[in-house]
Amino acid sequence: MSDVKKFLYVNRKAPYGTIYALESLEVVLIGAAFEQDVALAFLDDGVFQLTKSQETDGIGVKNFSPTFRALGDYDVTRLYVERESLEERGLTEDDLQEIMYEDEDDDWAEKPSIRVISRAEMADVMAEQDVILSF
Amino acid sequence: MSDVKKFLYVNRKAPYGTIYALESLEVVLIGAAFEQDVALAFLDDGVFQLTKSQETDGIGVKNFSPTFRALGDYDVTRLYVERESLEERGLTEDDLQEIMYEDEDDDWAEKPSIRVISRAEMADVMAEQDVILSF
Amino acid sequence: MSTLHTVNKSPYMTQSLVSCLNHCKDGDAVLMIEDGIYGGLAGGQMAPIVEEMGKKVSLYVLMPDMAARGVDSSRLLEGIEGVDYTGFVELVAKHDRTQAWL
Amino acid sequence: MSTLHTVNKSPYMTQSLVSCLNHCKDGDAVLMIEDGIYGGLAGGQMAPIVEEMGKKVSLYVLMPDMAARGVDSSRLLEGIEGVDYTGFVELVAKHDRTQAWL
Amino acid sequence: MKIGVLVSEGPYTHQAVDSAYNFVKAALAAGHEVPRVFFYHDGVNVSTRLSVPPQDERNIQENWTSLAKEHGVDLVVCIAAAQRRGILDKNEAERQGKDADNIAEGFRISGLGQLIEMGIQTDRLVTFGD
Amino acid sequence: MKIGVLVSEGPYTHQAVDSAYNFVKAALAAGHEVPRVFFYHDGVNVSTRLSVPPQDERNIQENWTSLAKEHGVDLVVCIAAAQRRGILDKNEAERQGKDADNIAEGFRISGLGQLIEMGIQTDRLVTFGD
Repeated sequence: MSDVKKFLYVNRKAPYGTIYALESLEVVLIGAAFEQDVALAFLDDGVFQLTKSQETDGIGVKNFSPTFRALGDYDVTRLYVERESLEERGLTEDDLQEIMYEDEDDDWAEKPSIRVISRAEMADVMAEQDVILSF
Repeated sequence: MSDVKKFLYVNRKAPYGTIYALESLEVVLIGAAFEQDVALAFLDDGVFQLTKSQETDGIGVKNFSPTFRALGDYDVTRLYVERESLEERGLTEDDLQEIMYEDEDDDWAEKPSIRVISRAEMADVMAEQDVILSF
Repeated sequence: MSTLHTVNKSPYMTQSLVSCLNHCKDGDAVLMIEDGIYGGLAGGQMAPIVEEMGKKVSLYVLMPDMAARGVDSSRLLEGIEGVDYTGFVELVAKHDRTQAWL
Repeated sequence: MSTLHTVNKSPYMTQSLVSCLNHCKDGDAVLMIEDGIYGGLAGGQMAPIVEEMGKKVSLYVLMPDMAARGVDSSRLLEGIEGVDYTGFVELVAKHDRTQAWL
Repeated sequence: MKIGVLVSEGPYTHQAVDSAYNFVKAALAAGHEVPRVFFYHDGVNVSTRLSVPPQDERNIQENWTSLAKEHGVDLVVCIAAAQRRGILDKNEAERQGKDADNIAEGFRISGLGQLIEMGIQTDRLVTFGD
Repeated sequence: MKIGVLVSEGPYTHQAVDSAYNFVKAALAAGHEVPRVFFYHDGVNVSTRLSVPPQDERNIQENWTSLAKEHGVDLVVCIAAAQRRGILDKNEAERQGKDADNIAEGFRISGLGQLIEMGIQTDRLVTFGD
């Protein structure tokens, strides 16, 4: 369809220190209803948003990390994570929570939403978008 | 006097991009009435606050840099500027505006308020304060 | 197809400019605005990095933001072009998308 | 006479932690809070820098902020001590002044 | 060309909203359309009519209100972000049981869908934030 | 020991005000005095009573108001910073010719002198900001 645009949500900030990560996710959830071609990018400190075992009771702030696991239900199935950003921070994919979606084109097979890609590939992803929203 | 405290206002941010530089100066002006021992520190991007020839008409924001030259009238006469912060940014003392005060203990001789000091000296200045306000 | 990237933070304080330059494609443009204009300063510690990383892109700086901060255009790295807000709008129109490195 | 320095920004994004460590005196303490806790991560690119620069000071990290961000204490650089808010208050009381590196 | 603008930081605190204002004026002067400016995060605080800046400073809210009036720019304030930060219009104040509202003329409160719609319907989206 | 606290960032947007709240509770629990918390820069926005956070999130303003009530902490909002950002009490609203005010119970608007005074009269000053 000609009026489907490619939207990329770029997340470069850590969670909780500022509200950008949470309010970015709120846009993604609302935006999902518009049936555009949606993907999320996590680079720089944005990769920290996806870490496992976040436990926010001690700071009195809502833990929004489980919401990422619901994205598949909204047909948001591509979460690009930059490998170099992980490595620079001493993280591996194992430090990230598992986020799955059911692929309707493949007999609803469960597949991982997180796709770890290189910095060069991230630049390619960015360069093919129509709209880039940065948080 | 025993109830005179040493106050240091630490400025590490550039002017205009955010309001911290301006609102820091507002605290300094009000604080001057309290007859404490006051000094200002400029390091990191804070050194950009003191550059000459700021001209803000093109961005529609008030130019507050002339206010620094009024500090002497409020008995605020020590503006410590970190040499390494200047050098890292390709600046020298000549790039900063001239800020003078009249020394009442020296027959009202005009003297420069800006004192360019080394990083190690800046650390010494910080370590001898009672109250440090960071902007 | 190309992108206009905007950077509004000083490279002496944050990683935004370096991260931006790390993700530029040939033919992209980078416009430094607000505190980002310090990325255009010749003679500073970041200058060689910006110069080297910026080789494949066109570098611009917003002149009203430079003037506000007392940075004369004679202090700019060679090859950086100054634009006003009208030039900013032209850059937005000329490139296919705009990406802000906040 | 000593200072408690607080750092609340990630050293992977800003210069705050490095600038703080550059201005510490022997016997000072540095407490990493909020996004600053990432400064305590072992294995990251900043780890050797923090380890080397932090030799003359005591390094602390606020555990509730670590937990919020999913960072287990086993991931911390050796020699960094975890504290809770009560420990934060004790550090404030113990040192003669507090300086925030914003 | 249709250009949409997103403002993500609050007035006076950050230059983003001033940059956005100068950009929008230049875009309109160059003959482009700016159908909508969307205010998100602390950007919603631009819309309070209770702001009283010093006499010798610009009045950010009034500048935007005038721009909306003269050029028909749709100034949309995100409802979710606004509620968190205490920005309400009359309807919202009543609905939430609050005894006052504070939104200025020329701004309207609506959902995040208006941001997505702006992305779909414009040729370019330019973000001013921190 | 007397500990003064300075809050420099706005609610929800930045964790600073949450950190300050947790710190003050811990300081009081440890037997210290926290005579005053001073709100400056966007910190003044903590004091609006018009905020309506989502049901499953903390209510930052109400938490501070309760703390002030229970422990007698003096919550001071900087008048100059508040005016720029649209935070007014009844008196200020009348004086400025505004048709509404928005400050919450437990907060009072006053001058920057109260920050300096806090620095003079307390043994430690702890800043939470950005």
